Amino acid sequence: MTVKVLFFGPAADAAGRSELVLEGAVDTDELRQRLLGLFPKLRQLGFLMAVNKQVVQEKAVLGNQDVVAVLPPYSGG
Amino acid sequence: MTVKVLFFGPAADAAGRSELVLEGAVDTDELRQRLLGLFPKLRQLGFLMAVNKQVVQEKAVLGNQDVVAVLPPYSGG
Amino acid sequence: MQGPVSPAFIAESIAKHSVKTNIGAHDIFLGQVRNDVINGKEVKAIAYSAYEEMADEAVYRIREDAFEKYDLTCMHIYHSLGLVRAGEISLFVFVSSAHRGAAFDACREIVERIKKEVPVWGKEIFEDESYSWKQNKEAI
Amino acid sequence: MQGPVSPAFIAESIAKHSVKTNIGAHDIFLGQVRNDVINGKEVKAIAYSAYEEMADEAVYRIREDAFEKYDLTCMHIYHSLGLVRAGEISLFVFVSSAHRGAAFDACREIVERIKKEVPVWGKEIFEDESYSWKQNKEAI
Repeated sequence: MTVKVLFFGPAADAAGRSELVLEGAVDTDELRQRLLGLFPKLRQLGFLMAVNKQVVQEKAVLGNQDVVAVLPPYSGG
Repeated sequence: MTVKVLFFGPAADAAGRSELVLEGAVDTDELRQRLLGLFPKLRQLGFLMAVNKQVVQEKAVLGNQDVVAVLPPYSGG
Repeated sequence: MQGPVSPAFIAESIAKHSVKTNIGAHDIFLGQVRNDVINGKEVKAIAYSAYEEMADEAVYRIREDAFEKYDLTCMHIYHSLGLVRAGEISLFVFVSSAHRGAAFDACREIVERIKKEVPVWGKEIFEDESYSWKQNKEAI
Repeated sequence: MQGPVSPAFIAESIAKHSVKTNIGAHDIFLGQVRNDVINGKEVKAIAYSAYEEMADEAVYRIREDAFEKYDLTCMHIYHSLGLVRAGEISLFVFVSSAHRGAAFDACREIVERIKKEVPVWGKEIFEDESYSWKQNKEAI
């Protein structure tokens, strides 16, 4: 099972990339921990995650081919 | 002692003129009564008066050469 | 100003503010003449008249009060006099500030005060050239 | 849209509304890039990026909600992507209604929601080409 992770704005800076394919993440809590381990700079940034363009506030189970976006605080306008 | 009366908007229609010079009006209450007598159509209109460009809400004494404006409800914008 | 406020004039006003780089927010209100139907007849234009000297003073006071009350960078107020056709713009209020709260608050307050305090009258002219005097919802 | 919102584009948008003669009020919000000084360095431009598909959905939802909640005639929302220099316009919200209350209320609410709900990020670029990420006052 793979998910595709997209990094935006300052999160792309912190991860040094704009996307990443990961294997075996079962839910968003576990994915968050793996991302923080891989890219410690994400810690100070703070971010929400969107699964298939829907922001998830609580733990969500991930499915194969899901697209997970790492969304630091927005700063449009 | 004379005052100059200016009529604006629908008040000019009601009075059939845009200005008028009147003799002997001592205060705005008396002037209002004379204007209503001269131009009965002003009655249904309702209006404020401004003496020398200052709106007067209560009775004001008039001086020679004062300019009194008859101001129906504004409808700008 | 005489006649309607043109979109080109509004664009020029906006463009002039690009040198003021301390501005972060503009709020612009535009009043447009509606083709209201009154007693079965459609408004095709409004002819505005004013007690001009007193109107200038009223606008000046509204400006001063807004600058006093809100943290604004600049402000421009234009009201048409003379004929403005349905679909054309008769009022242009342009308020700029560093942050959006002040621009929003001030713009709205200025528009409300203009309607209440500035001696301007609109004569609604119908297709058959007859007319009636416009009545604002919040009259004196 | 790519790059800044031009005053000419705003003028065209306004002009297009003259055929909609049931409109009485427009409220236009413009966000302009400020030359803020951050740690002693002056912002000369902001480069905007977005999660575009999600941003489109968020803007669509904001539009629908506003039409549902307020009595509006029309509404247009444009946010710049890419480089916008200090003094240029990056956000254009244009709300029209028969009466001014709805346009004012809706425009302000839409701007607040855009800032909160639309996944856009601004990278503030300084004179020496270094940068920092913009932080909105009301972040998530």
